[in-house]
Amino acid sequence: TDLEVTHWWTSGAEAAAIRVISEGFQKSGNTWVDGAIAGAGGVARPLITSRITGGDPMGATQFTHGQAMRELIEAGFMRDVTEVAEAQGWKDQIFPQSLLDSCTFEGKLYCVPSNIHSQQWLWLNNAVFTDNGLSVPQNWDEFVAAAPKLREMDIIPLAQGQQSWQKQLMFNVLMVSIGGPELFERVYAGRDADYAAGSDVAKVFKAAAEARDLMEGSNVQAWNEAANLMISGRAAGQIMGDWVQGEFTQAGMTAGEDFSCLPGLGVNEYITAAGDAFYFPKVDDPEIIAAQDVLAGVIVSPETQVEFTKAKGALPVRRDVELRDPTPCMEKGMAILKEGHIVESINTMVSPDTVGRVTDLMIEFFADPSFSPETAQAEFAEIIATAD
Amino acid sequence: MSQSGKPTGLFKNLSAKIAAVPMVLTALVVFVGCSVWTIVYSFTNSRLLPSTKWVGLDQYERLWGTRRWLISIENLAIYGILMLILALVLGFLLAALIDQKIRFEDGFRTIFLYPYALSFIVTGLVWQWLLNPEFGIQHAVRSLGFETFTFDPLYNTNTVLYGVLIAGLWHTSGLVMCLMLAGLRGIDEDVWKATKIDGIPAWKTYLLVVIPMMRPVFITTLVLITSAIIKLYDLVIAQTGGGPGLASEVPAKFVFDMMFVSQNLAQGFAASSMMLVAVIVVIIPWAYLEFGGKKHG
Amino acid sequence: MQPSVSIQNLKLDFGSVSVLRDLNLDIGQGEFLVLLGSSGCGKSTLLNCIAGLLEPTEGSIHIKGQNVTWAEPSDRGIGMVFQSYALYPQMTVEGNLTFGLKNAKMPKDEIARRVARAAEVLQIEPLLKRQPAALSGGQRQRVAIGRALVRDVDVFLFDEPLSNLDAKLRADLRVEIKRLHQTLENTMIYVTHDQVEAMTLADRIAIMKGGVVMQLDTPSVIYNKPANKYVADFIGSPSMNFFDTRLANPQSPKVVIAGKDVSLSGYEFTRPGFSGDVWFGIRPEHIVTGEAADAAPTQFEVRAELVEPMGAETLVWSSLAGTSLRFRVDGQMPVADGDLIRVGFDPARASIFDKAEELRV
Amino acid sequence: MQPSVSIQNLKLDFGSVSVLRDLNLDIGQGEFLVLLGSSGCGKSTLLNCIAGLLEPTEGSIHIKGQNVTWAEPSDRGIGMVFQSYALYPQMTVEGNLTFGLKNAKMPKDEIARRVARAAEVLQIEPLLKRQPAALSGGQRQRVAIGRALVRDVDVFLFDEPLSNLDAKLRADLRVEIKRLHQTLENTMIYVTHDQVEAMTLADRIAIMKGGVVMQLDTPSVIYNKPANKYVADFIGSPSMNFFDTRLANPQSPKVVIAGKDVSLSGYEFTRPGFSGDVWFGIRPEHIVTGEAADAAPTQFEVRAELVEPMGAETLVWSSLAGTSLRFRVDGQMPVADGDLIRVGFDPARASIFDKAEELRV
Amino acid sequence: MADVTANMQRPSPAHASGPKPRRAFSRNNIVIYGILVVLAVYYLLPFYVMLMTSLKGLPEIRMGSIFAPPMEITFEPWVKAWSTVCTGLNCDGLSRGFWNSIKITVPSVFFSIAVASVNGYALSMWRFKGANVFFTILIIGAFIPYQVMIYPIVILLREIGLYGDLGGLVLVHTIFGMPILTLLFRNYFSSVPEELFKAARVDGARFWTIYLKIMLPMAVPIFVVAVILQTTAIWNDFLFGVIFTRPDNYPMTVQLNNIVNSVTGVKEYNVNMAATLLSGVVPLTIYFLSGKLFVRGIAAGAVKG
Ligand SMILES: Nc1ncnc2c1ncn2[C@@H]1O[C@H](COP(=O)(O)OP(=O)(O)OP(=O)(O)O)[C@@H](O)[C@H]1O
Ligand SMILES: Nc1ncnc2c1ncn2[C@@H]1O[C@H](COP(=O)(O)OP(=O)(O)OP(=O)(O)O)[C@@H](O)[C@H]1O
Ligand SMILES: [Mg+2]
Ligand SMILES: [Mg+2]
Repeated sequence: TDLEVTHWWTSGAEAAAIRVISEGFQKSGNTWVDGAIAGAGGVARPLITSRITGGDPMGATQFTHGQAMRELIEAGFMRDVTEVAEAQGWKDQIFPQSLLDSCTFEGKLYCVPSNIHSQQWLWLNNAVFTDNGLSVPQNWDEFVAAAPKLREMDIIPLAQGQQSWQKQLMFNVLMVSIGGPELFERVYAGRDADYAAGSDVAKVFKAAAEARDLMEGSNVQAWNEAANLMISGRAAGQIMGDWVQGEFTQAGMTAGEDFSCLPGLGVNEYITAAGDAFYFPKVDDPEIIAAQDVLAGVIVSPETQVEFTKAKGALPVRRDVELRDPTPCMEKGMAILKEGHIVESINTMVSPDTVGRVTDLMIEFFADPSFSPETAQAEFAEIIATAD
Repeated sequence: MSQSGKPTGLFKNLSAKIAAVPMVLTALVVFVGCSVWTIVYSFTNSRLLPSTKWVGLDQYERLWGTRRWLISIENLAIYGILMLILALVLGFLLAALIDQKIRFEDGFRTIFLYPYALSFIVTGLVWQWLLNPEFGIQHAVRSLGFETFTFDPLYNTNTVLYGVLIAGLWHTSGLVMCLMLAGLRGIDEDVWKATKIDGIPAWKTYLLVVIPMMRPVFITTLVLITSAIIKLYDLVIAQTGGGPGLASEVPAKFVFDMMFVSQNLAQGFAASSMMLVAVIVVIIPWAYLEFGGKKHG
Repeated sequence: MQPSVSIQNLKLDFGSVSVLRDLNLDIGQGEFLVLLGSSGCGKSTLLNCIAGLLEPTEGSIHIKGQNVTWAEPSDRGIGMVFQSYALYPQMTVEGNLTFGLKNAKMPKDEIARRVARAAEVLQIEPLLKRQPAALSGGQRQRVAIGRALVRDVDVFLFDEPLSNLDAKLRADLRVEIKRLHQTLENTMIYVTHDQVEAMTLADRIAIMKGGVVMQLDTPSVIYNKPANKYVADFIGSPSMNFFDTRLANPQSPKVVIAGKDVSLSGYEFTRPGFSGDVWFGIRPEHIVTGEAADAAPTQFEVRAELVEPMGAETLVWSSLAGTSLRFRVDGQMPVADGDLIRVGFDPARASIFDKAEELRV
Repeated sequence: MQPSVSIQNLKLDFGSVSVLRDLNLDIGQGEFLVLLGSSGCGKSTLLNCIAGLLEPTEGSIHIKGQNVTWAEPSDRGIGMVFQSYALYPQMTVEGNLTFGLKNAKMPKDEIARRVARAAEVLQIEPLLKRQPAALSGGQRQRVAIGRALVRDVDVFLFDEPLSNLDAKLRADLRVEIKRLHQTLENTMIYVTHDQVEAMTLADRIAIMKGGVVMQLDTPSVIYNKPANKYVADFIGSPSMNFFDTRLANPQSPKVVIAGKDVSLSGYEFTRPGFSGDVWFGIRPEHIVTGEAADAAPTQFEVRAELVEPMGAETLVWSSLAGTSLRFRVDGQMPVADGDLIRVGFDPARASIFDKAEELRV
Repeated sequence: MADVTANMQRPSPAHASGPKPRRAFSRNNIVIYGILVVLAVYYLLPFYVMLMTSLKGLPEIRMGSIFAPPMEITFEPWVKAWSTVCTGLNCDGLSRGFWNSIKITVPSVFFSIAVASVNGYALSMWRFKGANVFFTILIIGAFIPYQVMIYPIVILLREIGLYGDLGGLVLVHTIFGMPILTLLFRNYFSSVPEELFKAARVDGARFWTIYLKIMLPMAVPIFVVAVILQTTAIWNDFLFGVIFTRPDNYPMTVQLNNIVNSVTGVKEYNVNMAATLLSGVVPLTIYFLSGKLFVRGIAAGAVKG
């Protein structure tokens, strides 16, 4: 059967990863109809929701987990795959547990997690430091301390793309890493506005203001262009998710030797265990339903997971798979996962609307040096007060 | 010869009415219907899906308390006014130059018109490129030896709109030129002769005689440019993504992001309703004057 | 006296098309010259050359003794009135009149004086504040004339100024222009293809055809002694009746029409002694009927084929010697289709042209 | 006999503007009726109502006894010829002629027969394969007539068919239309604002003004006995001279002009015994000069103020009793501005209208 | 017209005295051509850069200026953009989208113009009561941002069962093309002499006959304008193309977006530029070939109020 799968994995590594799934799926005798659309937020999401609500659903679709899908599930547009999960005993294998939790609605499982991506990393180009007679920083504070020297050498301390999600990512990474996981969860999950306005969070905003200074001169749009600044030595570091590794690898750099990675910015080594997931719209055709079940199985199957995570540079969603040729950074991540140093993703804690408002605030804050951290914090607290 | 009675109102011009059904349906169902639908749902708490949980004016209160929305409106106003003026001026200037019975008229006209054949997405991408300080115009000029030359409008909050404007003008002014050229060619030769005999200099003739005579052309042009300005979205997306900061956000993008990224339909509906109201307030009186009472021919 | 406008060897080509060919024309001070000719004969082109709106290929134009061949239109001391009025539509009448003056930075009171005078002459005082769109055709045309008037020019150029107007208005404005000329005593060059206008307005008429002047003379000479068949045929409505015949000139000149000898003893020959194939032309209005016919030197009997009553007179279409013969009878005279009518004419009033060159003999 | 076209109580408003007001008109079978009136008087509107192109607000239209007020234009048995020709530009002449017939699904051979006949009558056989753009104005107009002709209609409607043509062609086509009418003997309704056309073509003329018919009669009656001052003024070029005077009618009717008593004993009164303020009108062509003036019942001496030579005759503008007086003299008579001329007229040929209602007395 | 210029600039004949006539390169002309050339550079620059970049290899792009012509011309980026560049799993470049775009553009252009021309004709020739109200609504519709309409239209199409169909997309294009095109046709037909319409009615032609036999053949210039405008608009459309179709029908613009926005290591600018140019080939060709007709068509009535 033909199964149309929409996703926004169009870059080289991503495409290679999706090929793993599609090949695994096609082994079952079904056909994978690829519906790739570049650009997650702007283009793919309206398309996917329109298709589903418009009565012309695809067979399966990639989506970030979280509250984004909740309404579609509530409205009965999505199929639950509880049966497949139970039959294949996902509960025991899928790790961490939160992955399944965020797919669960009223006791039923509505999505299949495919991989884990963590965001809280500071990446550093070692050569930039050593060449300038600096030691490679081991945490955020050292990094900040090294910045003035870098500036003298006409090097941008911290690279950063201009896209809005990167600003949001940056801020929330600082929140987890500088403020700590409790703070993060108290603000978003607990929606404690008073706390958000308090002195603990103020530290985070101070750090954000520092980061803002460090990023000055980083005039690129995309995250990988920012990574390129770093690779080429024009910038020293970048705060970005683990997917950025692929860029280093492609540039022929080796983790540990040519570049360093500091999870939790070397301060609070906690990472988000969120990632991508596949959802299955409700359809009538039994053949398609069967194909959906097959795909669900293929995605979490150990064979797929090994190849897939390798291709994508992500962490697997099962505890029982061994990474093949993991980089030191991936091993660090795996270790943190195993320790359970996990924070929930912002997407599962608050609605996309709230995320959007935080994002807008951060866009402004990071773009405008005269935007004081105090004002930003006050506005942030207000958003938290009305968050949902 | 038939001896029929006076046909009743409905059957008069029956074919014409049948033929107009698509138009009537479009006008009523799509433009009116969908607008009303949008307005109605702007009073709800719709998120990803339309819901009927009424919240009164909450969405509007929030909208007008959102800085991004206010910035978007301000940006559109600045961009719109500048675009209107500059597109008309540039389009007219081009048309006037081309109308001087020049050689290679076809060539010049094609050069000025071709950008219109390209999409806003392409326009935005190319100009993003050209205005990129790393390898665009600034880079090229610097490599000629002007080390301090700075031209990076897209990376400066204060100038980013002008960067977008450069691209927008590049795209649209050719069409304006075409319309203006058609208008100029439609002007009675004798009027030109009369001004020559009166000894009026050319610029004065254009300003005081020709332009006032081209009113219908200006109106058509105005409709075309204005409708494009209000919809401004693709260009911004491709060129700046709304940045730096919120410096090049526009209402259409606000609506889109609200509806599909933040998944807050109602907020998007509220924003679009405001745009709609603004359009109607401006357009209806004008459209009534222009198209309402007009006789044939 | 020096001519007001003098045109020498004027040639103008549009690409490969010669529109004016070696044209010479002298127009006296205060003269009213009408350029008459059928459509496309180059009248407007010539006028535009004089105005400086077209540059001639060759030749020169002098106005008041100055060579203005290459001067700017506004520096030539001319004013021009167009068929389409060419008023500035968004300005008031006053604005139209003063636009050129203001542009020339004339003092305000002088402008006001001139406008007042022009408005008075043209009787458009009550219209000064109106826009052209709110004027009738005749009023517009008057404003267009006013625009030339306020500039106090030596030479007025008119390009078919009345042809957009209806017959009645045309007749009225014709008289006004004539009066204007008598008042102002400027030189006027007036293009038309309406011969009534030409005849009534002109001191002299230049009949043009294909870029050359066929005849330049007073209306009466043009009407009574057309220099060639083209002019004879062109002037007069209905046009001249032509008989294809032979001029025998042994001792006393005569032609034969419908078998009858017609003696030309009273005819003023331009080329005495000519003999050969000729066109013998006689105007419909020189054909008389009734008692007058009996008294005429030459008489025929013809059958009325079509009768067109026109009020004051009636036009009768008949034929003679295989040629259609038109003539007029008094409007009160009862004529019906098919009636036999006795007609006569005086050969002295005829116009005769040789067939080879179609020039007057 | 039943009238061919009968219009009863026709009213038509455009919004709040009444263009036709309670109009009644009967047109006989085979009659040539001309609707004459100045611009905007509603002529075209009336014609469009008859054709079915406009729907009247009130009233009815009968053609050949059938009530066609609401019938489709093509079902009325009418053909229409427009001022702008309105030929279908992308079809050949033949296509233009056959378009209506094909629409009516007429058999092919019948179409061919009709086209052949129309082409013959109008002498456009050689043009059949051409496109309208390749025709001259006169030829186009003939094709436009042909389009009505092939449809074999009872009533021909013409809306200023000749006013786009130049004077010469206009005269020729006028004659052709007259001939056509004589051949076909259809009813023809012909709109024009050119009075020469009206006078020469019409069996009867309806003079319209502001949506009502002012007078409906034969050309000769309209010319000689206009029913009211409007008609008198409208017909004739140059128009009638009017004197503002008083008709005294104690025993023998008379008026006073320039101090002289003018006896109206020869005048045919419409309203005998009338007395009061009147307009005394006399046509320029009824004013005689020279010997004839001496013989006329009433004589004056006037000074020529403006002389318009028009070839066959000369128009003289002068004034009498404070009123402008126009008259014609023979083209051969030498008249110059300022000459004193003796004029006379026969009061029997005058037209007199009461000043209150401006109706003929 | 060109001939006139040539003549107006002819130098004066030897025997004519007085001030010299204007020459071919008077100051006036230098200014005119100067401005035109400067502006032409502004308009051509992006095209030039796109073209040059698309002919360079990646290393050269990284090194050199974007304005420098390629040292070594390579057509590889073009080949890659057309046939091998990947979007997701499909590695057949733009070629697939090209045919999809044609499949979308042809019927959409056809239907939108057909409907709009009938509207314009009905509005100008057969004015019925209320027609102008609908027309005014249409014109206002031209100003409504598409985003406002997407959601309700998705619902609308779902209700009539056209969602996801090519038919649905054609319908959407027809609807959104209607305002401007109707305005265009209405203005044009208003300039057709009313007498022609009357003559046809007297000849027994009814609504459709008049439209098909009389008006349509006369409206060629405005049809050219409409076809050009509409082809460009539909070919360049992204939003509707992606929302109202399925992946196997995605137009070229969607693929272009995928190629350009795919984030992989170094951006392949040359391929992106080649893809951009390729996606613009059709509208560009149309403009290059029929620019003259376009201007003429606009002059023929599109701009008459
Ligand atoms: N710009 C031009 N280019 C080429 N030929 C032209 C141009 N202007 C006029 N002509 C030609 O020159 C000839 C004379 O034109 P002109 O306008 O002087 O005629 P006209 O006597 O004024 O006629 P009308 O009575 O119709 O106004 C015509 O044959 C016309 O086609
Ligand atoms: N569609 C219309 N709406 C409103 N008024 C109209 C319309 N058509 C004509 N009129 C008015 O009706 C009056 C009569 O018009 P009509 O065309 O019948 O005049 P006409 O006698 O044919 O004039 P002309 O000699 O100029 O053709 C005019 O005052 C005109 O302004
Ligand atoms: Mg002319
Ligand atoms: Mg009329």
